[in-house]
Amino acid sequence: MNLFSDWTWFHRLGSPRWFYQNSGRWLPWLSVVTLVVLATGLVWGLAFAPADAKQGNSFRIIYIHVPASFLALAGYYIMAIAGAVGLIWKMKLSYMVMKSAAPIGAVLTFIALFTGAVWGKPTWGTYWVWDARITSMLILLFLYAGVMALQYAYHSVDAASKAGAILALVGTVNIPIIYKSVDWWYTLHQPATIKLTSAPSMHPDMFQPLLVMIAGFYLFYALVLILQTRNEILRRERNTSWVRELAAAKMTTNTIANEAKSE
Amino acid sequence: MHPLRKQRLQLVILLVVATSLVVGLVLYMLRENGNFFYTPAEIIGGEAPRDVYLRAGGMVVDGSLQRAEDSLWVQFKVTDGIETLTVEYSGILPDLFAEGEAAIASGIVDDNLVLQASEILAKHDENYTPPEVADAMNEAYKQKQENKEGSL
Amino acid sequence: MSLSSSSLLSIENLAFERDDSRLFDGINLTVNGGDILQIEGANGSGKTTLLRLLTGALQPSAGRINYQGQPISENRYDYLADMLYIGHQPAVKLNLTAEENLRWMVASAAKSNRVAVADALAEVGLAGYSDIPCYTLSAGQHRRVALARLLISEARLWYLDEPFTAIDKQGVSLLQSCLQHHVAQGGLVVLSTHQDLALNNVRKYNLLSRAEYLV
Amino acid sequence: MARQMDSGFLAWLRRDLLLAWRRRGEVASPVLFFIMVSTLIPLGLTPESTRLAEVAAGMVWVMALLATLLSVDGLFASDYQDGSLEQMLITPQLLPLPVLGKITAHWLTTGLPLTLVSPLLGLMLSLPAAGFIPLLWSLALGTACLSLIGAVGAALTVSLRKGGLLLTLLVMPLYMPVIIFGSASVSYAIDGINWLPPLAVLGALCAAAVALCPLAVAGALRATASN
Repeated sequence: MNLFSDWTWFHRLGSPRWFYQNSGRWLPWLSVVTLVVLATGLVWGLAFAPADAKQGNSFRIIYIHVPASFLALAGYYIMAIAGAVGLIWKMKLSYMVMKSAAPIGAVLTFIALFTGAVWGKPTWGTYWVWDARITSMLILLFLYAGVMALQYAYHSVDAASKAGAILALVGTVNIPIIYKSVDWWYTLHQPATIKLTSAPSMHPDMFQPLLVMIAGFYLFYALVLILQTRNEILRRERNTSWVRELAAAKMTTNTIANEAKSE
Repeated sequence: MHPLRKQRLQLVILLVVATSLVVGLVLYMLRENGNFFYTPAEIIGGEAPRDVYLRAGGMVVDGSLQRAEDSLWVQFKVTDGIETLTVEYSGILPDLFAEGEAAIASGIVDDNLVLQASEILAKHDENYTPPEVADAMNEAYKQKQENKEGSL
Repeated sequence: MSLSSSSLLSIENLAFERDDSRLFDGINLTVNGGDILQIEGANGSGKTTLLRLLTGALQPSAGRINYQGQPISENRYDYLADMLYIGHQPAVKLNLTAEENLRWMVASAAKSNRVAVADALAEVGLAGYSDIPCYTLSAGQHRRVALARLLISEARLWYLDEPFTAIDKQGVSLLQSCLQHHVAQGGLVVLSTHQDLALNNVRKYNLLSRAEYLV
Repeated sequence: MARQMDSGFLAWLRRDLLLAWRRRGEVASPVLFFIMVSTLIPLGLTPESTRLAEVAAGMVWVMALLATLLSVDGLFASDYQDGSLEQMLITPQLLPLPVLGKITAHWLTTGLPLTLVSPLLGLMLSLPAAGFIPLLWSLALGTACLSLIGAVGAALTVSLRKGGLLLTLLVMPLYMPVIIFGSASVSYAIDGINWLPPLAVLGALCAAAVALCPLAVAGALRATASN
């Protein structure tokens, strides 16, 4: 009779309320793990990993640059997938995830570009090169900006979500094309041989902390995404009874605490 | 035919034609897209076109680097193990540029078979050699060995 | 179910919400050939939204709309081909003449008669205007161009959003006789208007009280 | 008297062409913009023909892009305001086909004229003779891509009051490959390299855009214009 009985978990997952309550339970654990991993990676990478033979200590910026670049790109696909899920299954939570992912991704892209420029100066002698990877990162930043701008331009949340999702999907088609086109364009006018050190050729002593940092950034990304999504849930569901009850409960505990203090 | 089915058919035909066009054109591009990277041997041997923007690379010959005193003009030689190519460049060399290391110069080969570079790039990691340089040098080395064997 | 399956248009438990605020819900209506249904309700009660849900331009949050007993999402093509909708904006292009506009509207509709364009324009009182670009015409005349579609259309389902705005008395009586003729031939009309119609067999549906009554 | 109807492609194409013909002064403005700005380049950059020749290909391409961007904003705007778009969304036809008809009309009224006047600009900017044929071909294919991609942006912003600037932000990053391969095919020809590969890529981009953009536009219109 019930065709969708096997899909209940999926629909429960799509319920903002369910997500809010369950993510609340996991959050403290996630934040502790993230903090530990990031701290380990940073101390290891910055203090204990050996300095590079050629670049000296300036190479250490990869411990920020590489994970940020990873997550900037992965974040775009996460955003686009969230948008696609929203479009296909009309899942509200998914749109909220999409909206929350955009600014995080944009900040990470900016960090990747900025650290890249700082690193580029001592390494290549210039802050900026129109290299395939760098150019597509810049375009990625613009694409994030577009999705964010669309979210703010619409008064209607539904329209903003759908429009953002469509734009994000069009962008996913374009990122590889842009990368390829700039790369190919360079084979004539500028060499594509400027590439980040390919990871496996790194010394294990340098590579291991990098792996830890990448893991740390993934955790950090998940943490911030969940926090942002929770905010978005509260903002969009502020008129529902469960959010009202939540706010009322919070208010009473606060007043009790305040009264206790004043006494 | 039901008009809706007719329209669906039109849309599907459009998609199929477009997809095959994309595939066909990309395949053509991949086949036709020449390599703009030349080895010093190819340039000296006259295989590379003149007055065309191209890239050449190899090992910077020890002791070949000359700098002008009053300007940023530099001259150096790169080799692939067979021939040496003179490169002239005006500008700041990258920090990792060094004699005995690989470098890539982009520019135009003039009538004296000197590469007038508008850009110089140095490899920046000791574990990393631009693959095309490495390939070209291996190829050249093999040929040299074969030639030697042949002459013996 | 058996009752609704025989009817031309039936609405089951229809609800619409936008940005999580509910505009209306629980609308149940059955409209048959020969019926004129007048949607009433204060401004902002969702008359236009209901009509646009009927056209399929908006998706309901819950419930469904059936055409000849089948959900409209399942026989979209036949449903839309049998439907004519005139919204707030008359969809008249100012740079085209009345005749070009009408020809264009007719060409984009599935069921309509091509030859009658000139006759239709004459009938809505635009006989001498067929060669003049529409930007020289008044708002009422623009509506008349749009309403001329009714004279040509062979669609059975007519959805009209405030069709009497900006039309003079003569136009109103013309439109009313046009509606009368349509339902007499077995067509169906759903319209929103605040005007009382001088027609028999008009059913009214009030969106706010969700009550239906016969005039 | 019910008759079989066409897919909507030709009907919308014909209507938009007729409309463009009725306001030909307005339609000519991107072309005028294209010509006017290119007179500024020698004044702003250098009147020296050798240096102009170096940048000519890129400049013509950048201006073609801007000129298309100027006009693509209005692709759905007037239809949205007068209710025609609403009618388009409820026709029984599959929406991508009428959409493609409108985009084709846009290309015929902006991209094609830009392509046809481009040799004049080439002359003004002392483009080397070898570059003219590739310029024509690349602009013809490239402006079609610009119209198609621009239509996605126009559809996403049609219901916004100040959509123009936002449209630029949305569409510019997507225009990147078009301008790269467009100007590359011209500069390859000038440098004496085989210029067909970049043109082939442009053709591939164009074919992909023809297949995908109408679908995206249809989705965007349904998502935004009905709200």
